[in-house]
Amino acid sequence: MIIQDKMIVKSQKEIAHNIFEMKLSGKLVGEITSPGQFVHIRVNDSYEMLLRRPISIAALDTAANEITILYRAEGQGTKSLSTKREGDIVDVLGPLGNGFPVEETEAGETAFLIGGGIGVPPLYELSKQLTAKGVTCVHILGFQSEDVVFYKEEFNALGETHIITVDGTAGSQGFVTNVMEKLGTDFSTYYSCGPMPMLNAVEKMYEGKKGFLSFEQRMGCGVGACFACVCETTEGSEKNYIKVCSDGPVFPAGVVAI
Amino acid sequence: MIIQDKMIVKSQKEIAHNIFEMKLSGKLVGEITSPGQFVHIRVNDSYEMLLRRPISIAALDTAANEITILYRAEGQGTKSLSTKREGDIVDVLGPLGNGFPVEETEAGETAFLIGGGIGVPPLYELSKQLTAKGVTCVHILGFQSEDVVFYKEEFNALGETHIITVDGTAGSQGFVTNVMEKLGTDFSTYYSCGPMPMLNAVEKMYEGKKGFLSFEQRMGCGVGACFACVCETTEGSEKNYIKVCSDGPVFPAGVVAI
Amino acid sequence: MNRLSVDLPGLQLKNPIMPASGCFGFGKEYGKLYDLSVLGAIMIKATTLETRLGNPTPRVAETSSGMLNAIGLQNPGLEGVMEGELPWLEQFDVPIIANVAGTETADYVEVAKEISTAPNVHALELNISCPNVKEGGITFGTDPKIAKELTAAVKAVSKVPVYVKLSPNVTDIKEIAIAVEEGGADGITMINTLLGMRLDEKTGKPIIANKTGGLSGPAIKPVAIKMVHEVSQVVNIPIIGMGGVTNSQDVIDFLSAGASAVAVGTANFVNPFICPTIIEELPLKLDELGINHISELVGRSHRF
Amino acid sequence: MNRLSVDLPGLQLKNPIMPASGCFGFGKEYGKLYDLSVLGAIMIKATTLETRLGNPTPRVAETSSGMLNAIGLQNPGLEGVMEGELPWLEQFDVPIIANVAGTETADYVEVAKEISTAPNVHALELNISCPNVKEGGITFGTDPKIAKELTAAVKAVSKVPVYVKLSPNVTDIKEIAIAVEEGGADGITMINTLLGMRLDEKTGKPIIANKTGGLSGPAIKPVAIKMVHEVSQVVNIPIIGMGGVTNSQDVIDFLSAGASAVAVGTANFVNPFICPTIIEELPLKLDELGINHISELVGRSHRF
Ligand SMILES: Cc1cc2nc3c(=O)[nH]c(=O)nc-3n(C[C@H](O)[C@H](O)[C@H](O)COP(=O)(O)OP(=O)(O)OC[C@H]3O[C@@H](n4cnc5c(N)ncnc54)[C@H](O)[C@@H]3O)c2cc1C
Ligand SMILES: Cc1cc2nc3c(=O)[nH]c(=O)nc-3n(C[C@H](O)[C@H](O)[C@H](O)COP(=O)(O)OP(=O)(O)OC[C@H]3O[C@@H](n4cnc5c(N)ncnc54)[C@H](O)[C@@H]3O)c2cc1C
Ligand SMILES: Cc1cc2nc3c(=O)[nH]c(=O)nc-3n(C[C@H](O)[C@H](O)[C@H](O)COP(=O)(O)O)c2cc1C
Ligand SMILES: Cc1cc2nc3c(=O)[nH]c(=O)nc-3n(C[C@H](O)[C@H](O)[C@H](O)COP(=O)(O)O)c2cc1C
Ligand code: FES
Ligand code: FES
Repeated sequence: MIIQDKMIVKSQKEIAHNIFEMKLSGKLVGEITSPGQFVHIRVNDSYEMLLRRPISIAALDTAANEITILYRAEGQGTKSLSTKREGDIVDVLGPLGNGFPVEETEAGETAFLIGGGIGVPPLYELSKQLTAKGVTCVHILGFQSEDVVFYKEEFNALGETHIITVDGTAGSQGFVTNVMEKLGTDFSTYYSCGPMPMLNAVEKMYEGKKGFLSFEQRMGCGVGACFACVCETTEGSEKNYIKVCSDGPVFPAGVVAI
Repeated sequence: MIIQDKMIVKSQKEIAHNIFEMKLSGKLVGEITSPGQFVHIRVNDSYEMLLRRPISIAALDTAANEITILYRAEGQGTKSLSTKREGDIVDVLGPLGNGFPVEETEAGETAFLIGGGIGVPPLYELSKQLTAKGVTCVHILGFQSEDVVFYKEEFNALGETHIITVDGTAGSQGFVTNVMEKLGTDFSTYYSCGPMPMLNAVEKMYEGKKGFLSFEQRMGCGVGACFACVCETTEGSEKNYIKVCSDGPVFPAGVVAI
Repeated sequence: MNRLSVDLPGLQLKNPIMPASGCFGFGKEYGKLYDLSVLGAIMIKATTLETRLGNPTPRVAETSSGMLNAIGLQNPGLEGVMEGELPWLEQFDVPIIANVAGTETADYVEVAKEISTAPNVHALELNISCPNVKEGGITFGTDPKIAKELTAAVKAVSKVPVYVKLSPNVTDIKEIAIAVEEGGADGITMINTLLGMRLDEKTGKPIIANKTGGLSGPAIKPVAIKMVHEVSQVVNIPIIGMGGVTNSQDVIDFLSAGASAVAVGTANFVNPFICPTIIEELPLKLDELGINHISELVGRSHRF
Repeated sequence: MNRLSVDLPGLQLKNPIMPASGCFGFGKEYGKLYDLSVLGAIMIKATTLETRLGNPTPRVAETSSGMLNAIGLQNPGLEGVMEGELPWLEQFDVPIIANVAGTETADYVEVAKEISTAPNVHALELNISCPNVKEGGITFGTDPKIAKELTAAVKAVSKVPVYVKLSPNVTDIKEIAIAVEEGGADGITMINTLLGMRLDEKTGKPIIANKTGGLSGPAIKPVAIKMVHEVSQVVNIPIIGMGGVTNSQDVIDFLSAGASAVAVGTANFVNPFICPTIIEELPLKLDELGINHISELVGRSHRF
């Protein structure tokens, strides 16, 4: 169930240039059903910034009643969020949307997880859940440059991890597609989250494979009521428009027109 | 000179119901020239509350480089100000306006200081400076009720102090004018700050005496540029309108039409 | 006695609070969060004759204390609403106000005629003020003569009272209000959004794909209050006020300005529980003001 | 090369930043805080033929990300400004734009004729959009025909270029803009304030003594940007944009929308050093955007 929770900041730290890791605790944690779901955050109490910010759940620790979010402090709102300190209260709406289907990959099978930039976070919880169930995860993570690479160790600990940067300052130089070309298509399922051009390239390159993509869109309500966050669907799909917030953000490959 | 200072909160405490005492430190302190001047405060960084709040300087400690302000957390802005904690930074413009003329009372003479509610604060620094110079100060301070009485001890330490409350829960029951009637007019100068009806009554009762009144008005700029804070003058005055922020807030009795 | 009850043409409201059109879909999403029967009424998303896909994305952008939207009246069309949305809402004890939009008079008339027959639709809200569609919409709301004619045409076919939703993007809103009253409107709802634009900091291009959007939220409240204040003094039909309501004090302000009930739009996105929260707080506000019944507040900004 | 210089009719500006009329008095107060010669220009407070005392107080009220004002054109009158204010400003190397107001055409003409002879007045700003006076002011700004005639009448007597200040409180601002261009305006300044109202929470009465006031500040920026965007595409005269500018990014936005220079109003009250601060920041903004000269930004929201 979606709830509006006053969550407590357990920790906040800058883990890469302008990239923050924040741990939040509250009863919302108990409502999360799948990796790739997101939360909708009020960055402060002022009405100056009226809209909530959608941020993916990057890790879930049910025992500790905690979630981790990883975000880039770029605009006004995320910058304000980055000033929160341990013990502060944050107004969080969630969990929202439908995440990545873990059940689509069987134990013993291999899954490719492809993330770009600030699309990487939801793949972490996904990988945790897949590997826990016995799936072999291969991570292909693209970043701009070394200073914004994050969670390299964490992904490494879960499985084979390829880092690639646009400027070559970390891992190999290029785009995730360069790594994908090299690794071939010997896997059962792929899961991806990142900027639209990346999702586009991934979907093309893996045509015919089973895959799931997570999309971004500017949001109003976050719950499906305002029609702000729609994506066009491909021809032949039964609906013309789907909502990223409540129908997504994860859709099977081929559904969204990109 | 007027400066815009990032002052540091040295302390903040609630000294009566919704009445806060805040000490601020910064180079603005060195610019203050007279008691009754005020500062113009941005209550937080958000543009949601755009306008600064005018608050009187209640006490000045040049040695410690500190000022004290006393304010009622009533509306949105002052409530936000009351959430500041030691070490926080506050954007303060000041010192503004022309304060009470200490030089208008000679050593050995007696001054009556009449304050009402949240008009009491500037009288404290005034009394400190008058008594320091050898003036005998008599304080007549009116409040609504006991829970909002503040600085009783502090005024007591400087001179004779009469507290009077509307509901009689502290001091005697009634209005400052009841005390004034009893005390007679055996003084050289009076100084007053409080709500308009009180200033009106004080001015009437002390007609013919030398007196100085401090006025309030809603403000924009605080520096004399926007014409928001004008008061009408009495007939025969050379200007038709005067500005509370830059011509005042203190005017000699008889200048402002009340 | 219910201190919050309000009687308006076609609408016996338990309380004066209702979600504004377009900010609450057709109720399903918020219906998962709380019991919709607590609401005074629900203004559903604009309904047009045919299915509308709306504008390309991005459709929203944030501004200081406000937001821009250019949804473009996306909705499943008259049939979709009659069959897929309204029946579901019947389970709740809450009157529905159906927001009707179109590109020409005939569309409006057809939608109004049909949708006013739905058992839970107690009133229509004629949307002559949508700034986000190329044709129709706002053009009907800026010319008093056209506004009056459209109102009369819809009134002639509607089985329920007709409220007309006014645009603030006009030189003199009083003129339009008087015109729709003359056209037979049973009430007025106001204000729809102001036209605005936000540019991308890097490219300098409009963020919203439609370029301009409708500005809503606390930023526009002073404009809305001013307009409700003036319109309520020149018409004899009730007003449902809106524009930037985020808390119970804002509701008091709109009633004081002259509205008889109040709609909450953008604030639902900030706090999905805002409507029930306000409804709970209102009696406390009345106590504070020493007032028995909420109707005593209506128009106190200009009465006596 | 000065990366910030802007050439407009009558105005050779070192940079495109100037305080907006009414938010900077006649410069004396802010002149104590910094050297006024750093400014691109100064728009002085509205000048009328006779001394005006303005409206009763309260004259200002705060709103979400904005403020309302109803000063009512308080000013020392033409003679007072010519003798008491303008000469003092001559010590600074900064062109003055004189804001001219009146209740009838004859007033405007008389003030314009006189004040345009002052050596440091390089342009007039015809205020046909003041919402806070009963007569004149805004009525001139809502009717294209009257706006055009007034512009022509003032143009005929002015010794310096004439800019006309437009009101946003109209159905179609393009129409007014085109009319004043036809009337001979050398430029347009926009926007003046939106009409708004705030009520006292306890009494329900308007806080501002004049009841309504003009809304300014960040809240209105999206409305201003939208209007500059549309007007700049239908006229061939330059625009000085304003409405909610609080930082250098806002300046970039107004230029992108189509303004050639930008005025800063309410933000002076928030931060008295805002104009020099923005002027210092602009070159850094240009670097960030990889742009040589600020004029390259003008109208990029709708160019190519
Ligand atoms: C389902 C989903 C999951 C996301 N997960 C993450 C995550 O885990 N980590 C992360 O850093 N970012 C994530 N994003 C992107 C994140 O929402 C935006 O970066 C953020 O909203 C920008 O806010 P701001 O205050 O920095 O920018 P501002 O420019 O101040 O934002 C203004 C408005 O635009 C919206 N907006 C601006 N950029 C975007 C964007 N790229 N996507 C959606 N809305 C935007 C904001 O939400 C806000 O409403 C996610 C987005 C979506 C839709
Ligand atoms: C020269 C001067 C000195 C003052 N000294 C003190 C003091 O020492 N202690 C103290 O508690 N108060 C003082 N006040 C009053 C104080 O400025 C207001 O109580 C305060 O601004 C209210 O702000 P708010 O955020 O609580 O209310 P809000 O209602 O949120 O304020 C909204 C706007 O209205 C203005 N406003 C509201 N009430 C008043 C008022 N009574 N006077 C002026 N502006 C108002 C605010 O400044 C703000 O711009 C002084 C006022 C003036 C003019
Ligand atoms: C996302 C969004 C969609 C809207 N859709 C409609 C609509 O379909 N029909 C309509 O009459 N008004 C629509 N509106 C306008 C609102 O009903 C309301 O008039 C306006 O937003 C002002 O109120 P607010 O400030 O409380 O949001 C919409 C507003 C928003 C923010
Ligand atoms: C207190 C105040 C007084 C103003 N006086 C005038 C005036 O005399 N003449 C005028 O043309 N505009 C006047 N304006 C309007 C401003 O010049 C400007 O157009 C408007 O405030 C929008 O800009 P801003 O949001 O930056 O303040 C005034 C605005 C304020 C806030
Ligand atoms: S954000 Fe409102 S429908 Fe998705
Ligand atoms: S507050 Fe601006 S002149 Fe006094």
